[in-house]
Amino acid sequence: MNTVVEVSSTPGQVSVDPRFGASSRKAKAGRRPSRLILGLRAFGRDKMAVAAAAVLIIVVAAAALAPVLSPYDPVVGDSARRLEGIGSEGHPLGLDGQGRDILSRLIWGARYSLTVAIVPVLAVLPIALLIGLFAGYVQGRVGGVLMRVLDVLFAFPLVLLAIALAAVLGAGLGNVMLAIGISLVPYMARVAYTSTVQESSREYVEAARAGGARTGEILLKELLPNVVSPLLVYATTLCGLMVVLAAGLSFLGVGIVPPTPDWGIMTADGSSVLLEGRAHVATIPGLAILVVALAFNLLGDGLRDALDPRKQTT
Amino acid sequence: MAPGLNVTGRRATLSALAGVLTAVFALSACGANSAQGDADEVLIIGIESEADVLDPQVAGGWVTWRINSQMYEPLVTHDLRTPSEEAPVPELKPGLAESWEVSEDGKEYTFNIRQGVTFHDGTDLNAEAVEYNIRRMWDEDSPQYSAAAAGQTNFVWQFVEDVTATDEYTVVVRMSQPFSPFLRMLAQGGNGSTGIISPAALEEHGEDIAEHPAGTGPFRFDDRVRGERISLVRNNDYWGEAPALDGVIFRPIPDPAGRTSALRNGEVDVIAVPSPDSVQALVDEGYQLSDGQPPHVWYLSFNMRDEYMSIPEVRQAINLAIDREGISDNLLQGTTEPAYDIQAPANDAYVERADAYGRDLDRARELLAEAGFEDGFTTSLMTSVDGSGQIVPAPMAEFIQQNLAEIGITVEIETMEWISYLGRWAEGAGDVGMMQMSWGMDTPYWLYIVTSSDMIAPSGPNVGYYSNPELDEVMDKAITAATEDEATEYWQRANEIATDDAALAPIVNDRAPYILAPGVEGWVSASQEWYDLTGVTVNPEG
Amino acid sequence: MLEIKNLSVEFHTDGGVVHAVRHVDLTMGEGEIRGLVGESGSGKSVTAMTILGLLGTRRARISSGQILVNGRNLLELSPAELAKVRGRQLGLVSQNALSALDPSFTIGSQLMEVIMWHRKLSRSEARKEALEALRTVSMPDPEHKLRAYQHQLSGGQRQRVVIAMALAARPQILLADEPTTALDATVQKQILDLLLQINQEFGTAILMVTHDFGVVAHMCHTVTVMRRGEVLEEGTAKHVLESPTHPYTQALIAAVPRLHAHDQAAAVPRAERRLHVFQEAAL
Amino acid sequence: MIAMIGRRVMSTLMVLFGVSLVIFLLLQLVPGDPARTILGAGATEDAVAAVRAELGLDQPLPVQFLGYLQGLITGDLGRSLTINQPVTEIIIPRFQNTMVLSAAALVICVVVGIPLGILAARRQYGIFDRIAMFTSLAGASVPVYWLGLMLIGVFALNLGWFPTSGMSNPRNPEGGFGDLLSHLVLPAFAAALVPLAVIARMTRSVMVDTMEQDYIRTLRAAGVPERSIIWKHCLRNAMPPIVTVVGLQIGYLLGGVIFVEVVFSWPGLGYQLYTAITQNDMPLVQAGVLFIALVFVLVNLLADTTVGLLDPRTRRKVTA
Amino acid sequence: MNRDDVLLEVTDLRKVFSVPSGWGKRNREVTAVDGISFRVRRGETWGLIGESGSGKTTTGRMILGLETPTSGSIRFNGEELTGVSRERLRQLRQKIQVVFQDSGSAFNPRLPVGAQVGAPLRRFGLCTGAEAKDKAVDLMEKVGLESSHYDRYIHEFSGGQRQRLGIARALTTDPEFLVLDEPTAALDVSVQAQVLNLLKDLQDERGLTMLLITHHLALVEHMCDSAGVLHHGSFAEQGPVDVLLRTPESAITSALLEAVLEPQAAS
Repeated sequence: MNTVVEVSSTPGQVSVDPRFGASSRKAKAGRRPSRLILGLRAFGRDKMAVAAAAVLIIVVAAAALAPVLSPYDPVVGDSARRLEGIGSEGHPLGLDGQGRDILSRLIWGARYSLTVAIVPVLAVLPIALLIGLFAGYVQGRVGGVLMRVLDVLFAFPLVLLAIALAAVLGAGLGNVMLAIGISLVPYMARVAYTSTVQESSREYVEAARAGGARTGEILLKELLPNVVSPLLVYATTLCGLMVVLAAGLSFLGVGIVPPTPDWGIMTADGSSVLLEGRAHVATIPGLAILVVALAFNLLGDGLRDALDPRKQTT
Repeated sequence: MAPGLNVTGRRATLSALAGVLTAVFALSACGANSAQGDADEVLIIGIESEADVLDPQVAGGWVTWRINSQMYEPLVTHDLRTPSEEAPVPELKPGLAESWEVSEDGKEYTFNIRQGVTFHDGTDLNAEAVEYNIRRMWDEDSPQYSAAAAGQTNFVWQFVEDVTATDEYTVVVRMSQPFSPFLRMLAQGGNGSTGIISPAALEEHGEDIAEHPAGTGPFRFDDRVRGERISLVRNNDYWGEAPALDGVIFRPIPDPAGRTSALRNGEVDVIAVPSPDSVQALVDEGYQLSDGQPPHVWYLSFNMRDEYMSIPEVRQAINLAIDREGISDNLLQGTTEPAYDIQAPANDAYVERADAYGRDLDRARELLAEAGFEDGFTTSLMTSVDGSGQIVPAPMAEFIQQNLAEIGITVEIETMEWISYLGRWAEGAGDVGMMQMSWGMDTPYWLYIVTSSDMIAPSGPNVGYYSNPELDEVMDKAITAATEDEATEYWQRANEIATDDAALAPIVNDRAPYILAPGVEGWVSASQEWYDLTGVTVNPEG
Repeated sequence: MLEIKNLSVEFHTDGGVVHAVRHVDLTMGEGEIRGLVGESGSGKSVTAMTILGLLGTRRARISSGQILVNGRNLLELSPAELAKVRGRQLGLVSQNALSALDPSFTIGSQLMEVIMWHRKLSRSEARKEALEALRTVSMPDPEHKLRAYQHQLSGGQRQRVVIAMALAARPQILLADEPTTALDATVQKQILDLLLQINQEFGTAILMVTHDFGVVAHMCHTVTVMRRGEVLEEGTAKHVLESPTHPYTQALIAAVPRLHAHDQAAAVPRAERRLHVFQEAAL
Repeated sequence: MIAMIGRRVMSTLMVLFGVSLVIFLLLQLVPGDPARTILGAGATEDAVAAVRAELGLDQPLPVQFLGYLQGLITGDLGRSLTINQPVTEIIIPRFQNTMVLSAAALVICVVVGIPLGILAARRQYGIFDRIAMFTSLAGASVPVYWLGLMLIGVFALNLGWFPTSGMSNPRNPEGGFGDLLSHLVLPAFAAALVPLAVIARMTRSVMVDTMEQDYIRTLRAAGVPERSIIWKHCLRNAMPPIVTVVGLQIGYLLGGVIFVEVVFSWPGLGYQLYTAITQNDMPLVQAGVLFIALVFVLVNLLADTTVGLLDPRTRRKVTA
Repeated sequence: MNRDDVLLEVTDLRKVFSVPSGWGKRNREVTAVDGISFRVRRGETWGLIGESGSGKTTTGRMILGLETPTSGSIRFNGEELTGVSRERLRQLRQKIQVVFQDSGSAFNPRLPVGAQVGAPLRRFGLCTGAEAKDKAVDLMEKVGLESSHYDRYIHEFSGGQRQRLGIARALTTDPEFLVLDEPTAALDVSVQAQVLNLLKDLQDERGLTMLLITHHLALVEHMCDSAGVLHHGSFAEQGPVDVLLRTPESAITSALLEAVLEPQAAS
C-alpha cells in the first residue's frame, strides 16, 4: 500500500505544518500517545499556565492538608496579641483582629475559598450546556422560551443578582454557592448558546446530518465536545472572578459566616485596620485571592490550548 | 518583523496622554482647593449610615434621631450639655413643655406648653398643636393618625386614655393606670420619638412631611441629598440658646475606614463610631476623643425554649465564662466598658453585679457540671454583621465563641445583615440558642420591655421568651409606683432578680466614642445616645 | 534587479525547527516574468513573503542569505526603510482575492491612502490617480467603484483592485502569489492577461508564485521549480515545460489534467505513480 | 426600519416585564417583613399588622403584583415602603450618580483598555504584551474594596490629591465639574479595573486576529505605514466585537460598582438597592432594578446598532 | 448493468433564497436555481459544471436533502425526495452520500477521524461497534490511509488525506450515489490526480453513480460521461461530454473552454 504523507497548507496563509520536519517520522514510527498526554503536552508549552497550575495544586494541597500544615487553630485566638504584624514570634504572617494566626487561617481558608469558587461553576456547567445546546441548535418553541428567560436573567447584572440572591437566601457557605450558581446560569448558558450557534453552522455538522445522524447524536456527539471546550475555558476564568465576588459578598455581610477562615472574610475583617498601620491583616488574604484568581485565569488560557486538538501535536 | 511605531508617533501618543492627565489633575486640584475659604462655620459629621426619614415620630434608630433631635423637640428632653462623668444618668429638663404636674394617683399629666415658640415654617406652637401631634401617634380615629408613628411610639402612649388641650397652652394626658416611666419615655428617641411637628406642615405635606421637616429645634432643615448629605442651618428664631454654628452637615459614610480617612483628609470634622483600632492612632495624631456612658447594653438573649438555655445554671455559667474585660480592653480597645448589670449605668436602677458578670471560669465549669454538662454542648448564637449601635458584632460574637469554648460550649455563629437581622430578631429566638442585640434606655422601664412576659416575641422585644412571674410582679409595682423613689426601689429589686436568674447576658456598655478634629470645641458626650450641638464651635484651621 | 542569494528560512515550532526554505538562489531581470512553481509546502510562498519582509510570525528566522533589490540588501533595512521599499520597488498581488481588501474602507480610500503615502499628493490629486489606477486594471465603471466597498465587488474585480494597489507606486517588481487560485477559470484568464498586459506596458517584472504549470505555460518567460524548500531546477519556461530535467518536474507536468488529451486515462496514473516514488524517497 | 424598532421595543418590554416578575417573586423569599422594618425593634404585633394593612401587604400576592403593574403602566412606580417617598424621587438621583460613576469608569476602560490591548497585540507574546496582560488581569483579580482603600490611603491620605469619599464637597456644594471630577477619579479607577482587563484582553485578541488578515498583508505590502495599519485599518475592523464587549461591561459596572460605592461612600444606586433588598422594600427594588435592566438593555441595543452601523455591508449599496 | 436505467431524475428544480437586505427593508429574493432538469443513469458520472454563483452547489445540497427545494422534483430510484419525512430522508442517506470540497472542515475537529468514518454504520444499525471499527479501518486502507490513522484528528492530515477520509466516510454505508462537490479544488495537481483516480477505481469496483460538481472542464472530460453547464441557475446546455466540450453551443461553455490553461509552452 502506498503511503502518502503530504504537507498541508491552508490556502492563503504562510503557515508551516509542524509535522513536516523531523517530528513527522517519529509520529509514524512510535505509538500514538493518549489524548491526555497530548493535551498535557500542549498545556505544558504555556509556561504561565503551568505556573498557574502549580500554584493551584499547592493551594489545593494546602487546603487538603490544612489540619497537618496549619500551626494553630484557625478560629481560636490570643486576644492579647491581636494585630501583631508579619514576622512576630511564632506567627510568621502575624495575627488578626481576634489574635488568630493568619497563616493558619490562610491555609484553612483555601478550603472555603476554593470551594466557593469551583463548586457553583462546576455545578452550573452541565445546566448551561443543556440550555445552550438546546436553545442554540434545536431552537424551536422550547429553545425560544429558554432564550427569553435567559434574556430576562441576563438583564440583571451578575454582581447585583448575586448580591440580591445572597441577601434573600441568607449568609452561609451553601447559600453563597447557590446564589453565585444561579447568577452564573445566564452567563454560562449564553456562552454555550453562542458557541453552539457558531458550531452549528460548521460543515461537520452538516456532514453528520448528511451521514444520517439524528438530532440527539448531533447534539451529544458532534456539538458537545466542541461547545464544552470554550465553556470550560470560560468556567476557569469565572472561577477566578468568583473568588473575588464571594469575597465581596462577605464584605457586604451576606457571604460566608465568621469565624470561618474564608479569605474574603479575612480581607473584609482586615479592611478596618488596613490604613491603621495593620495592612497585613487584609493584604495577606487579599494577595491570596489575587494569586488564586490570577492562577485560574491563566489556567483558562492554558486549558484553551490543551483542549484544542489542533495544538495537540505529537 | 512588523515595523514598530516610529519614534515621533510614540512620543505624540505619550504627550497626548500626559495632556489628558494634566487636565484631569488641574481640574481636580481646583476642586480640592475650593474646599477652603468658606466663611460659614459649618460642622460636618461623618455618620455610620444613611439616615431614615426625617419624620421624628416615624423614623427608627438613633442615627436618625441624632439628626431629627437637632430639628425637633419633645415635650420633655434631656440635659445633654453635662458630660457623662458629671451626670451618669441624664437629667430630664423641660422641652416644649415649660413645666408639668402629675396627679396624686399618677394617672393624669398636665403639661404647660412653652409660649412664644414658632415652628420652622412659622406656625405657632400651642396646646392644640401638641394634641394634634399626640393624636397622630395614638388616636386611630383622628385623620392625621399614622400607623407607623403609632407603632414606633407604642411604648410611650400605651396606657393613654385621653388627650385634651384644655386651654391655649395646656395639654392634659390621662392614662388608664399609673405609668412612672412616662416622662422619660417622652424624651426617648431610639425608636420613634415624640418630637412635635408643625401641624400646618403635616396638613400640607401629609406623607411627604419627611422631605419638608418643620420642627422647633435649634437647627432647621436646609437640604438633603440622599446618600450624600443632610444639611441643617441655624434656627435664628430658636426659643432657647441659639447654636454657635451656622450649620451642621451629616454625611453618611458607611465604611469605618472611609470615615477615618475622611476625617484625616479634613473632609469631615467629627466621625461617629470610629473603628476601635483607629482610636488610639487618631488621638496620637492630635484628634480629640469624646466618649461617655450612654444607656447602651450590648447583650445576649437566652432562648428559654432551648433545652440548654432554659437551665438557669447554664445561663449563669455562660455569664461567668464571658471575658467582658477582654472584649472591652483588647478587642474594642477601650471603646466600651464591661457590662456588670443588665441595665446600663445610665439609669437609676443600675446595680453593679461583678459576682454574676465578672469572669470566673472555675465557677462556670462547676455550674455546668451541676447542670450535667461537664462535657459541654453545642448551641448557636445569632447576630448581625453591622448595624446601628452594634459596634463590631461579628468579631465580638467570635470572641464570645472562643470564651465559651473554654468551658466546653461550642457556639455556632449565624450572621445576618442588620436590617434582615432586625426582622429576624423581632420574630423571636426560634431555634437559635442566643440572640444578640444592643439597646438600652435611661429609664429602667427598658428592663420591662425586654424581659416581661407581656413582651414575649413576636408581640414584643422579649425575644428569648423569658417569663418570670416574680420579676413581672415587681416590675408591675415599679411601673405603677406613685413616687420616683418608690419606683426606683422596685426597679432595683427587679434588676437583681433578673441578674440572679441570668435572664440576659449583658456584655459591654458602649462608650459611644466620637473623634473630633482639633478645631472642634464644645462637644459634650452626655449619658445619652444622641447629642446637643448648640454649644459646639468649629475652627476649620484648628 | 532582484537577486536572492543563498536564502534559508527556518520556522521554530513546538515540534522543532522546520527548514522552509533552504539555500535558495534566484534572480530576476527587468521585465522578466518568472514562475516560481511547486506544490504546497515547497517553500515558494515563504520565499515570496520573505522578499517582502512579511513573514509576519516571530517564529520565522532568516538563517542565511541576502535579498538584493537594485543592489540593496533588504534584510539589512530598518522597518521604516523596508516599508518604503514595499510599494515603491516591490508590489504584492496575494492569493485570496476575496479577502485581500479591507472590508471597512472604500476601494477609493484604500487606493488613495497608498498613493498619498508614496507620492505625497493632495487628496484630489490622489483621487485622480486612484481613478487612473482603476482604469489601468480595466475596472468597469471605475468612478463608481471608488466609492464601493470590497463586498460589493466580484472576485475578479477585487483582484483588479489589489493589482491596482500593488501598482499604485509603480514598483519594478510584482510578486504575484497564486493570484488566481480562488477565482473562476474564466476570471483567472482575465487576471493573468491583465498581468501580462501590465508587464508589457510598464515593463514590470513579475514573480509568479503558482502550483499550476498551465499558468506558467500561459505567461512565464522563465521558471524555477521548488520542492521541500529547495530549488530543483530552473530555466526558460519553454525548456522546462518541454524537456524538464528533473523527474519530479516531469511528473508534476504530466499530472495536470489536459483537455482533449487522447491518452488521458493512461497519463494521469503514470504521473501519480512516479510522484509516489518521490514522496517516499523524501521520507 | 420602524418594524425593526418596534420589535426591539417589544422585546425590551417583555424583558422588563420578566424582570419585574422575577424581582417580585425573589423578594417574596426575603426573610422578615417590611412593616417590621419600618417599626423597628420594639414594635408590637398590632402595630405591625396596622402598618401591613396600610402598605397593602396583607393582599394576596397576585393582587399585589397586578396593582404594581397597573401603577407601572400609568407611570407610577409606587412609594418606597421604608423611606416613605415616591421611589422615582429616591431612585433617579441615585441612579444618575451611579451612571456618572459607571460612565467615568467606562471612559477609563475605553481610553486605557483599548490602547493597552492594541499595543499588546502589536507584539503578541512580547514583553509589553505579557506585562500589560498580566497586570490588567491582576488588577481585575484584586478585591475592589481592598484596592479602594489602598487608593484612598495612597492618593487621598498620603499624596492628598483627591478626596477620600463622597461625590461633592459639602463645604462648597457649588464646586462644579472640577469638584465632581476630583471625587470621581479614585472610585472610577477602582470600578474600571475589572472591565478594563476584559476590554484590554478582548481588544488584544481581536486585534491579533485582525492583524493576520489578508487585507492587512495587502496594505503592508503596498507600503502603508505601520501606524496607519494598526490604528486605522486593524482597529476599525476590530471595532465591532470590542464595541459589543464594551456594551456588556456596562452591565458589569452597574452591578459591580456597589462595592466601590460602599468604599468611597458614593451615593449611588448600588448600596441603596442593597439596603432595599435586605429591607424587603419591593417598590424600591423593583424600580431600581428596572432602571438598571432598562439601561443595560438599551446600552446593548445601542452597541448592537453601532456594530451594525460599523459594518459597511449594512450601508447602501453603491453597485449592484 | 443497464446504462439506461435512470437513478436520479431532477425535474424543474427551483430554489429561491430570501435574503435580508438590511434593516427594515423587505427581504430580497435571490433565485439560486431556476428550474433545472437532468437525469443521471445508474453507474455514470454526471458533471455539473458552473462558475461560482451558478447554482451548482445549491443543486447538490438539494439532492442531498440539506436544502429544501422551492419547487420541482427530485426522484431517486423512482422515489420522490422532496417532501419526504425526516426519518425517511435519514434512511435514504445510506444510499446518497457526499464528498465535500473541504473535508478538513467537514470532519469534527475534536473527534478522532476513524470513529467519524465508521459512525454511519452505527447510526443505521448496520453493525456493532467493533465491526464498525474494522470496517472503518478497511475503508481507510482502501482509500490509501493506514490503520494507525484511526485515532488521529483531522488537522493532522494533509489536504489529500483529508479528501481520502471524506471519500472513505462517504463509502461507509455502501451508497449507490455520490455527490462530489468540487472534491479536488483545494488540492495540489499531483494529489488531485490521485484522488480522481481513486474515485474512478472505486466507481468501477462498486458500480457507483456520481454527480461531480466542478468548474474544471478538464476534470469533467476526464471523469464524466454526461454533463451540464449551469449559468445563473439554469442550464446553458447539457449533453454527452464528448459533444459538449468539443462542439460547445453556448457562450459560457466556450468561455470556460477558452480559459483552460494547458501546460504547454506558449507558441
